[in-house]
Amino acid sequence: MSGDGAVVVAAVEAVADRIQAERDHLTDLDSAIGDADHGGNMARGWAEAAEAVADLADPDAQTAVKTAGKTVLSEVGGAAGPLYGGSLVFASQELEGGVTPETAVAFAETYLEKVQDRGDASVGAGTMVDALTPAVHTFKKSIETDELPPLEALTKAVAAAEAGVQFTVPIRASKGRASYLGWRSVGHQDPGATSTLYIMEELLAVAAGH
Amino acid sequence: MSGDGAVVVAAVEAVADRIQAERDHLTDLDSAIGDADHGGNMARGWAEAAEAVADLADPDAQTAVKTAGKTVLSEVGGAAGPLYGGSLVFASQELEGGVTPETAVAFAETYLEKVQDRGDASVGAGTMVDALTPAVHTFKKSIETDELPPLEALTKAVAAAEAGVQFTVPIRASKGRASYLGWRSVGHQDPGATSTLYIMEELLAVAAGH
Amino acid sequence: MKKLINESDDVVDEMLDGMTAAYPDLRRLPDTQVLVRDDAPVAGKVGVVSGGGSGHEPTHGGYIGDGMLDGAAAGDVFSSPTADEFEALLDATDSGEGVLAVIKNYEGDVMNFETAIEMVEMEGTDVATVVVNDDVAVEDSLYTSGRRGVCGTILVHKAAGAKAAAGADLDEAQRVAQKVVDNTATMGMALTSCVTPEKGEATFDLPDDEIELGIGIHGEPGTERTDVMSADEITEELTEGVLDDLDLDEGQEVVTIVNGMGGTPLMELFVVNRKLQELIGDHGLETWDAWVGDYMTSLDMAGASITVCAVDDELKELLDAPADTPGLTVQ
Amino acid sequence: MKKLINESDDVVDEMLDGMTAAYPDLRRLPDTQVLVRDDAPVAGKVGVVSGGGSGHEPTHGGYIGDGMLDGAAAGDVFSSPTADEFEALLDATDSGEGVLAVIKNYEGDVMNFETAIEMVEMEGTDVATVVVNDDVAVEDSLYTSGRRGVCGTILVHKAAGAKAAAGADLDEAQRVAQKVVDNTATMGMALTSCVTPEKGEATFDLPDDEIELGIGIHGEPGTERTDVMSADEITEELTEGVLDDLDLDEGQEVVTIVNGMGGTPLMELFVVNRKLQELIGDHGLETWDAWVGDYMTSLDMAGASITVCAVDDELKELLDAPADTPGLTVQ
Ligand SMILES: Nc1ncnc2c1ncn2[C@@H]1O[C@H](COP(=O)(O)OP(=O)(O)O)[C@@H](O)[C@H]1O
Ligand SMILES: Nc1ncnc2c1ncn2[C@@H]1O[C@H](COP(=O)(O)OP(=O)(O)O)[C@@H](O)[C@H]1O
Ligand SMILES: [Mg+2]
Ligand SMILES: [Mg+2]
Ligand SMILES: [Mg+2]
Ligand SMILES: [Mg+2]
Repeated sequence: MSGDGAVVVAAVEAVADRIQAERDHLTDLDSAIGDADHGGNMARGWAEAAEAVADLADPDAQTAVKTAGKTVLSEVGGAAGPLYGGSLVFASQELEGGVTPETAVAFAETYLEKVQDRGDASVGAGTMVDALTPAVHTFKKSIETDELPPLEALTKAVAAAEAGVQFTVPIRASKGRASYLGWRSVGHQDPGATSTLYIMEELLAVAAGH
Repeated sequence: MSGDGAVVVAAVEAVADRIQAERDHLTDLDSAIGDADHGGNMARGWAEAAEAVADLADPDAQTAVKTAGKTVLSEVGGAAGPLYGGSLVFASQELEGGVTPETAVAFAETYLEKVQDRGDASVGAGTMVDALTPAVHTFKKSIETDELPPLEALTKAVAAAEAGVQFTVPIRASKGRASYLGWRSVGHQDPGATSTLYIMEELLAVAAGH
Repeated sequence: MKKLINESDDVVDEMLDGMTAAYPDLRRLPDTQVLVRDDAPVAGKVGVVSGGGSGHEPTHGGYIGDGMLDGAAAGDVFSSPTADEFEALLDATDSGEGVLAVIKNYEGDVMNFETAIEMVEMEGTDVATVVVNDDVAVEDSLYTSGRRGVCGTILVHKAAGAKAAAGADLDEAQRVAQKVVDNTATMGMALTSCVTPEKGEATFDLPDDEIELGIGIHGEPGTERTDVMSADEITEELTEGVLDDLDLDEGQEVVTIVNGMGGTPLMELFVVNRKLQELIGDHGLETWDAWVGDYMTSLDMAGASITVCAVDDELKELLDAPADTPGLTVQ
Repeated sequence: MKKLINESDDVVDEMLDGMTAAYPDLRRLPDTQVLVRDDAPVAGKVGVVSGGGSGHEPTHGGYIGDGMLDGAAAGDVFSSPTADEFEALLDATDSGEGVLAVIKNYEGDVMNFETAIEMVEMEGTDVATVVVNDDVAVEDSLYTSGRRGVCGTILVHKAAGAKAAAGADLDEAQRVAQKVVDNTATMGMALTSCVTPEKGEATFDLPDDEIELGIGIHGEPGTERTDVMSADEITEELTEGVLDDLDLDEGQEVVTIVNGMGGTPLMELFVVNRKLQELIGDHGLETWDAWVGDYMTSLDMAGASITVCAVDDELKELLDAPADTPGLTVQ
């Protein structure tokens, strides 16, 4: 297995474990403002994705990411399936030449674009976009302008995502099921932003370990 | 108003009051083994019957009885409507010549026959027939064989009806809704037998007062 | 218990007005709780009528229309119509060819209908009756007033209605109605009690971990109370009870009904139907048609009943004939 | 809370098998939760399809048949089907004339359908979409992801299905579907919460003396919680909400729907219909057709929604055209 592919497989497994551990917490967040299935949706999707990538024989990074995405897409349904899974599939094309700081930035940007495109949500709508946008912006600036080492750039991106999660609390949601609550959505942390942060934390942990 | 007609009107009013007073008790009896509406059925039917006979201008006994029966028939529905109301209408023909000890016996016999006929129930089925049969038998024997005064005959008939009511407790019902309970109907007093007893008690009280 | 009602005393009256407001082909006879086809009596046709307590919607008024009923009398909730309501019904649906009265076997229904029939017969209306008693939960013995009439009644309406629509005389309509009765059995169960508008609370107590088998459609307690079972186990209990009673030959064609009691969603009825069809196959029977829906309900009771009717060519033709009613359409 | 189910994970799978066991004209695509007409794709005809979470029965699979849908994908309870299920649905119903996808406006449904459409379009299938958003309870503003699609969807299926059955091309089918959407509004209320098979208890708490107005069909809380009201008062709240939104001219003809949420008996829906028709008259509108029944449910939730659709000659012809499906028959 090539180095990059192995990192992706390990990352998907780490995400699956983390999400499983946070399953009830994510469901609780979703029951306050949505339909109480985000924990279950994510846990099922990522567990299957981990199995699927583990079954691949020596995959390159692109194949591993695409397989994980396809599995999430076809397991999850709801809003999360296309957003998490479909965007992974689409963004995986940026990894065709392998994982470099440049392709990682392109991947992150494409992923965010696809999420925004599919979900028609901009920053401040109280969704996962609020976690993703500052993270992707920070990562891109760290690599391209500040020329930081990738691990340091990723660490800063995770901190930015964390700020994004906190940002979802005080604003009124205008996308996702939480939007039906109107002003009652103010004061609630978005489940999708939260799980997005967990995914990034695991990616960082695996990248740091390799 | 002829004397007989007035007695009937007074009796129907007395029955209406008595049933109203016993309404909850009758409903309780029916909820244990039936559908918990006997109190309501009887109260509604007799209240309307009392109004209807009160509206009659100087009725003879036959007209008053027939009017009461028709009202019960068209107000009550269920098993009670045809049994109490329909049988009164039918038996009223026996009073064409006015109320005498002889026509009273004929009336009682015809009433019982019609109830048995319509309900297809014999003695021991755990219904109002169990109260009516001993009462009618006793009344007939008292008048025709023992030649007792009518009031005394009626007093004995009421006591017989009372025994009939008690008789419904230990037997298994085989007619009416209680029959669906199978053996679970054993130990329960039949609501229709009970209301039949009340009706006879009021008839006696009114007859004694006139 | 909350309900979409105004005063409980008005619920039947307002329901009937709501039905005629929805279905212009229905007409309410003035000052009664009787609904008839707007064009009743239909010239040259035998009338087919039914009736009984309310709370079983779409039964009975919902089956009025071409190919089924000419009219139906609605009693108060769970309470037979009075004799004079039945009388008005029979009067309004007799075109001179006579009327077939389909009666569910409850003493109130039977006695009020009979009283009404005596009255209209004196005026020259021919009436034939059929008494439906498909509920196998009630053992038919010396001790009972016979089995109850439940969901199988709908098949009687359908077959007799089709026969009458095809121009049959009163005897023929009665014969096919009786044929359905003779070949139909039903058994039901409840997950919860129903709640009548008047009482506003459960008619019988059923703890959260128990169910009641062999219930009727008026909140009468069932024949057996057991622990909660799976849908497959429940379906097996009901189906075996019904098939035991019918005792059919291998290869017999049947119509099956999974009937919801009012509070159970269609999703669950389909789960029951899946197992029912498996059991029908296991018994060597053949399903000619499978109905799934709320046909004979018990207010908001959660639960279901299973009906099986053995069909021959004549019944198949009648059940397949066109019908156009609010509660059942066949084309 | 008791239900007629086996394992909660199996409920959709077993329901679908129970549906095909009841309706031989339905076929389940292997290894999917997709139902299609047995004869799909219908040569020369534009396909009309829909889909969404389960728990709304007879929606969606119950509307498959002549004159309505060619197929429908069933997600898990209250959860959108996945993109590949929608893909299988579109593949199986395209005869070469293209497919109209009727989508209720929930992000899951929209996004998974869109993902699937991108995929099948690459293989040469033409897909047109219409997004139904009839729920006026959700204010359509900067702050929301648009109004939800609820019971009005059934009218879209009916009109578009009839148009396709009459030989229209994809654009024409899409045009009439959109016309229904543009002229339809719905508002719903709950007396009780629904109970999902998985959770087994109420999705939201609703005390015995309160009701929820403006609810969706997935146990989402409503827009307003109030004290219990009478059926007439509730009907007025819903009807006024709907008519305010539509803002129709006097004399306009409409189709009305009183839709039960699953746990409310038909009797109560007729009580609501009575008042609804009174209000329609008070507003100077004319009811051309009134539907009463369970069309778009929310599992076992007690409650109802009211839909009004303004119709012109074209829509009347389409809504009146024959349809033969498990959940709706017009002849
Ligand atoms: N339109 C959207 N754009 C971006 N993110 C969205 C959108 N809709 C929902 N989400 C995200 O998806 C999360 C909910 O996911 P999940 O509960 O699994 O799906 P569903 O809403 O279909 O039940 C939300 O917390 C939010 O972050
Ligand atoms: N077939 C029958 N023959 C005689 N009496 C009967 C019969 N069926 C019922 N009854 C009497 O009627 C009573 C019940 O009356 P009621 O509750 O008013 O009517 P329903 O049973 O229709 O609810 C029973 O207690 C019984 O005495
Ligand atoms: Mg969710
Ligand atoms: Mg009773
Ligand atoms: Mg009764
Ligand atoms: Mg969801």
